[in-house]
Amino acid sequence: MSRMRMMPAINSALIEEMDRDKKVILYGEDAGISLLGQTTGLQERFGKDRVRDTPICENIMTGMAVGAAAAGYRPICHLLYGNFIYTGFDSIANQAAKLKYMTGGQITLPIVYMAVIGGGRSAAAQHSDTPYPALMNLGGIKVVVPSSARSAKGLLKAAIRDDNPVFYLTAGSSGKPEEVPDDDFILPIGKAEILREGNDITIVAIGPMVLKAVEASLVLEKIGIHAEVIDLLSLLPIDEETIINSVKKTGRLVIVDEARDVCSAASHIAAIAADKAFNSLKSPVKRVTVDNLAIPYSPILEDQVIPNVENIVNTVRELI
Amino acid sequence: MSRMRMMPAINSALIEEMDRDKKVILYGEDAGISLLGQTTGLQERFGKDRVRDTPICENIMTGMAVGAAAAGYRPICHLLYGNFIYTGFDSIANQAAKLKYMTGGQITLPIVYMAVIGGGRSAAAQHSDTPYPALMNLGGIKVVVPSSARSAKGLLKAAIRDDNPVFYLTAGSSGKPEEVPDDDFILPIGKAEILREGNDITIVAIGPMVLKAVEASLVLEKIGIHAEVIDLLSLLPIDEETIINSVKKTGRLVIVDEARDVCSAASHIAAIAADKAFNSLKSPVKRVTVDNLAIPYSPILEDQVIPNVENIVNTVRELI
Amino acid sequence: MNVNKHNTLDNLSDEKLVELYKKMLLIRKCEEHLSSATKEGAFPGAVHLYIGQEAIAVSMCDHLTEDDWISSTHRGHGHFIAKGGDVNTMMAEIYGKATGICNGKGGSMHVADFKKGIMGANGVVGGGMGLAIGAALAASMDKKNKVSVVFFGDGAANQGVLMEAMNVSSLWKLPLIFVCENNQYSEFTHTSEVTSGKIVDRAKPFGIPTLEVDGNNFIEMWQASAQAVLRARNNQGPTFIEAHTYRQRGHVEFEYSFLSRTYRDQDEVNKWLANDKDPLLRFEQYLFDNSIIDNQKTEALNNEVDSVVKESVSFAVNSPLPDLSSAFNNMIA
Amino acid sequence: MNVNKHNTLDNLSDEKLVELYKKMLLIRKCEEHLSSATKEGAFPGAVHLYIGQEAIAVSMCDHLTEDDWISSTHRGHGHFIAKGGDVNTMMAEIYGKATGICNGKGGSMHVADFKKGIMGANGVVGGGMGLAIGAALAASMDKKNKVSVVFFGDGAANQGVLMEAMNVSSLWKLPLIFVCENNQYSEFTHTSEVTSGKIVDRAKPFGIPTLEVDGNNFIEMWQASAQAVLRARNNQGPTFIEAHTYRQRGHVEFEYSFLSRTYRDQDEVNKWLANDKDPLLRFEQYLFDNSIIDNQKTEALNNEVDSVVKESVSFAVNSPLPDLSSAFNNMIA
Ligand SMILES: Cc1ncc(C[n+]2csc(CCOP(=O)(O)OP(=O)(O)O)c2C)c(N)n1
Ligand SMILES: Cc1ncc(C[n+]2csc(CCOP(=O)(O)OP(=O)(O)O)c2C)c(N)n1
Ligand SMILES: [Mg+2]
Ligand SMILES: [Mg+2]
Repeated sequence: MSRMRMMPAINSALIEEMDRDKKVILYGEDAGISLLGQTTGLQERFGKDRVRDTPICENIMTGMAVGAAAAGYRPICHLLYGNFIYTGFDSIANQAAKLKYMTGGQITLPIVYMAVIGGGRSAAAQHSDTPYPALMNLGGIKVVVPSSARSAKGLLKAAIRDDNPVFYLTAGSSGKPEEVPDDDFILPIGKAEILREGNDITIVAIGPMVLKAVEASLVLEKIGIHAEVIDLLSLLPIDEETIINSVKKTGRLVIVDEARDVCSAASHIAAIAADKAFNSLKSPVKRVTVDNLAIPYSPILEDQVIPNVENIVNTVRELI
Repeated sequence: MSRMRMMPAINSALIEEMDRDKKVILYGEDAGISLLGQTTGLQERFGKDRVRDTPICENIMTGMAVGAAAAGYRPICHLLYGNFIYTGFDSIANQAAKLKYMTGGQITLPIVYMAVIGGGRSAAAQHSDTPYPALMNLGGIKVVVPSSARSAKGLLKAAIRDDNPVFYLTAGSSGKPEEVPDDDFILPIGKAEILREGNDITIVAIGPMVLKAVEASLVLEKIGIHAEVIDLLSLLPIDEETIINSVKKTGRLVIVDEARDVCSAASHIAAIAADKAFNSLKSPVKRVTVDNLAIPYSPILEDQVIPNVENIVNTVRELI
Repeated sequence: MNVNKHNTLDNLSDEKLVELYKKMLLIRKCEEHLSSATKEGAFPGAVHLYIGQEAIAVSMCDHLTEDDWISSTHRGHGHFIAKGGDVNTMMAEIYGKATGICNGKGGSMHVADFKKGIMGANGVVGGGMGLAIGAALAASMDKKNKVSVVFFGDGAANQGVLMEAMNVSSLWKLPLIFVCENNQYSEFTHTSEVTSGKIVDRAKPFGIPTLEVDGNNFIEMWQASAQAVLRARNNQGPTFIEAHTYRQRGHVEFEYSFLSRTYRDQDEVNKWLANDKDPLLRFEQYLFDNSIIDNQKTEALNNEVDSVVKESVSFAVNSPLPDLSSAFNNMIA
Repeated sequence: MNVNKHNTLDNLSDEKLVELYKKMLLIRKCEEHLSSATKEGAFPGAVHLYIGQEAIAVSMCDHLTEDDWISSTHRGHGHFIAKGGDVNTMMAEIYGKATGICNGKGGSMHVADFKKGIMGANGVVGGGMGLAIGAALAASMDKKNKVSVVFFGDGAANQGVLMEAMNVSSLWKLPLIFVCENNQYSEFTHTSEVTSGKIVDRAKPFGIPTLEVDGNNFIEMWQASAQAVLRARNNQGPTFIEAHTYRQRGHVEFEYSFLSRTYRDQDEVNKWLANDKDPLLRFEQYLFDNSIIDNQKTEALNNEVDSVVKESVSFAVNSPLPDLSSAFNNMIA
């Protein structure tokens, strides 16, 4: 165990995996110096051949990953911010998500695309999106969203070893230091974690929203409401079993998602519950999400539109 | 009234609106000759200035619409197939969807992006996607999906007159001839239509799935199940009221959507019901959608993965 | 860069030359079959035929082995065959059968055989660019002198991703060959109407050596390919070839079933069908002139190829449809 | 195309020259304020400063009116001010206030004023390209001799969308001016490390006339701008200007609070801060040499500009925060 924040945890996962497997390569804009800290020191350690600074050209970056993966490598394509996923979306949606299926399974595509997502940093509309809904709908892509330094490490190692294209999306800020296992620590993709047990209501939260959900559960506890908090971790495949079992126990569900509401992961989880846990539901399924807007710049406005602890608490109280 | 199929109906809407308003311009690859028939004859009628053949360059095409709209025009950007929306996704997601909001409402962006969607034509993975979920999540874009020649005309005219970016997505095949009003016929964006009334279950269907839902309702009628069939028409804004009122009446809901299931319009509608019509629901909310895959080529496989009448009937029968 | 113009192929044996001719003939005859079969509704999807461009794929691929990579376009049957793809499984794929190279999941626009270095036809114009760059990156890291070739159209040359690919490949000296097959049309628009300047010139500012060739002249195209492949194998970086050619058929076969008007003169088309323009007839003439084939040999070759095509069609026709459950194979796992 | 080098600006009145100098000074001083204010945490977001590039925006925008369009980059304050944007509302925007030009919704990376033809700073590298082409298309259809200018960086020149924009603008003879501000860096990477060849050359194959200028030389840049704008107004189509300059500050202000190491030598930076390199000092010297300003005048101008900046800051500081409900304005409707 070491105490570290999220970016160093990501960095350690990258180092361990690149040490382990020579076929893992990484590239991105300023990957060498590392704008956000995930890739710091990698170029010095693994050389400019395996860790490449690219020009600014997201279209070829995302497509190149597909070609390199088909030709035997395990590329990690670093896209900086979630919004630039849109810039390179063509090859993600039309090639990475489809090539295996449409060629009858001739290849596997062990690709990791990484980026940071979400607001809260006054980075405004074009640097604050939470774009996973678009990715989740593509059909041929896995999506993971770690919530902590520990899960960031465990899921990244799993993503790198996965034979499918995986989007690896984390919050832009590095969070608090916490204990992260040193050794070969893998969190399986597709498995959610129950962070707090409770019998009154299930709160499913994603990535940056997990901490807020936990905080909300502490507030709720004080007024006698025992919430079960699920850290979803993987958005696709989604751990339906953990969600459904929890809802069967609690009978109530609130989903907290920093994505815009329409066709969000929250919508999808609500749909799963309304289908597969229907008979256990005692009250409406609620979503705490972002409205049909872009993330504004001014902190006071950003705070208005991004779900906060109070929103979660109030939503739960509406139901109980 | 005239009898016409969908493509001619679209064509007539374009002619009427371009006649009416000189600021309406249209461009796309082969817009002059028209691959799919929507724009046939427009270049001859309105000239090469207002109806332009573009090079193949979806990135600039989608972005150019934003600039031209901000500068006072009402551009219609024809993107051929839904999959090429991904190719031009950057400006759609980062500019069209955000520019009004992030500049504090300085401008309106009266843009229509059009494309055909869906499978059923053995056009395979890269020409058969139903990409509206990604668009619906962008926050600053309207999405309409007509289901018939009549709604194709009425919604296109509304889309052209709308001051927001609107995605106008229709099936690739032109359907059967039907009666279409000749005069200035507008269908308001955001309004669903109840095609068949019924008390036992609500079936919400989108675009190419509407006809199948109607057919399914006829089959169900024979066994005494009276389904209410809703043609959603607009996906964003979504007509929550019509859906909720119907579910309040029937107590049951099935959504039929040709998009892949995860984060689909179907998921979102299920989520709305699980929230706002929860107390009326008598059974699980079911989705009839496409799995996590790309649309395959062979018709026999395509038929397996795209929802059909039998799937709808069986799903309804599971519930009643 | 200039093509080393010998105007002969005397470094190739007669057998080899005949084999290359046969490959062109095989592409031609496969496509001709598909043309007539599509009108009969013999298979489900649409086909974009390579007729008139055969010299390009065949001459380039003659310099490649199965370890090298190619990526192709929606007009991809010719590249598939030229790179050694199996005609039976290609035909079965187009017929949507279980025995198809993609098990009936891909169809005409996605015929691929990664084991043979064929990264596939591609339905997205410009979509092969990323695949080819990625394979070239892999090749350069493998250090085994493998090369990667991206075939793309004149229309595709207007996609920005080309510029990104040129910049990256030149920067990293990737063993990549750009082959722009300028067949003069982007769907139904003469490409000159949507293209500024000359395509081949676009590579120059990136420091990429360029070759502009008559793509219907097998010899010229073969020699240009030899040069480009040599550069790539010797780690000298990318080369850009613009091969002028002509799309003899419609953009998509049977297009007048839906187009409302014509878009080019039949005279223009006829000019390109003539002996002095058609790449197959021109290569045939060369072989005649050099006494490598004669009428008898040609007839024999035609018969041979006819039976290969016939066999592939009967393989396709007689193959079973895909198992229904296979629709749910090959998903992410 | 060559810049018509007169090495003088004698077609401009002294007052006009002083006004232009003042505009450069205003940009410089606004940015210097933002630099120190960001370290104090005076406003919420990050800022990318234009210091060292002022001559480019000011000289180009001198040829434009409010009817003309510009689109800009993440480094957009200079363009905003040069095109006539209001400093108070810009400052308030960066401070996240209700009185900001975007009501506090956009911040530094999105300062825009469409009424003045400022389509805004843009957080997506290459994102201004589409906006500018669209405005140029509108201008060309309006037939009122309006022009559109896209400012972009050397890093942005590697985005494929540039090629698409060059092709379309040349094809349609749009009144568009490409201004590539080559400040030598893309974030923390020297652009030469990620760029093949010379950027300006990329326009040539599209038949777009090019001008390569010392962007820190106000006169040269002003004359190049005059030529390009004239061409655009006369419906002669696009022009591509590469203006060589230097990013005196970090990519983003206060970057060593998070970067793990340096990426350029202080010597290099110092060289560009010197009298013979800095565009403001050079233009000042020119005005001195031509007796247009003297020490006294300079001091007065400095004081004047200082008070404009000061006023803008106090306007920003004293403005109210946005109304909470305004977060839900300006959505689609
Ligand atoms: C991204 C994208 N945009 C548009 C299309 C539609 N389309 C298919 S082929 C084609 C023309 C391609 O022309 P060219 O590259 O010259 O290839 P050719 O057909 O001549 O072989 C177009 C526009 C597409 N498939 N993909
Ligand atoms: C599409 C996209 N990719 C990456 C980034 C991150 N980014 C912001 S500025 C920048 C460098 C831009 O360099 P240049 O165009 O030269 O402009 P300069 O900063 O030098 O003014 C990068 C990579 C971005 N904002 N948008
Ligand atoms: Mg072509
Ligand atoms: Mg720069």
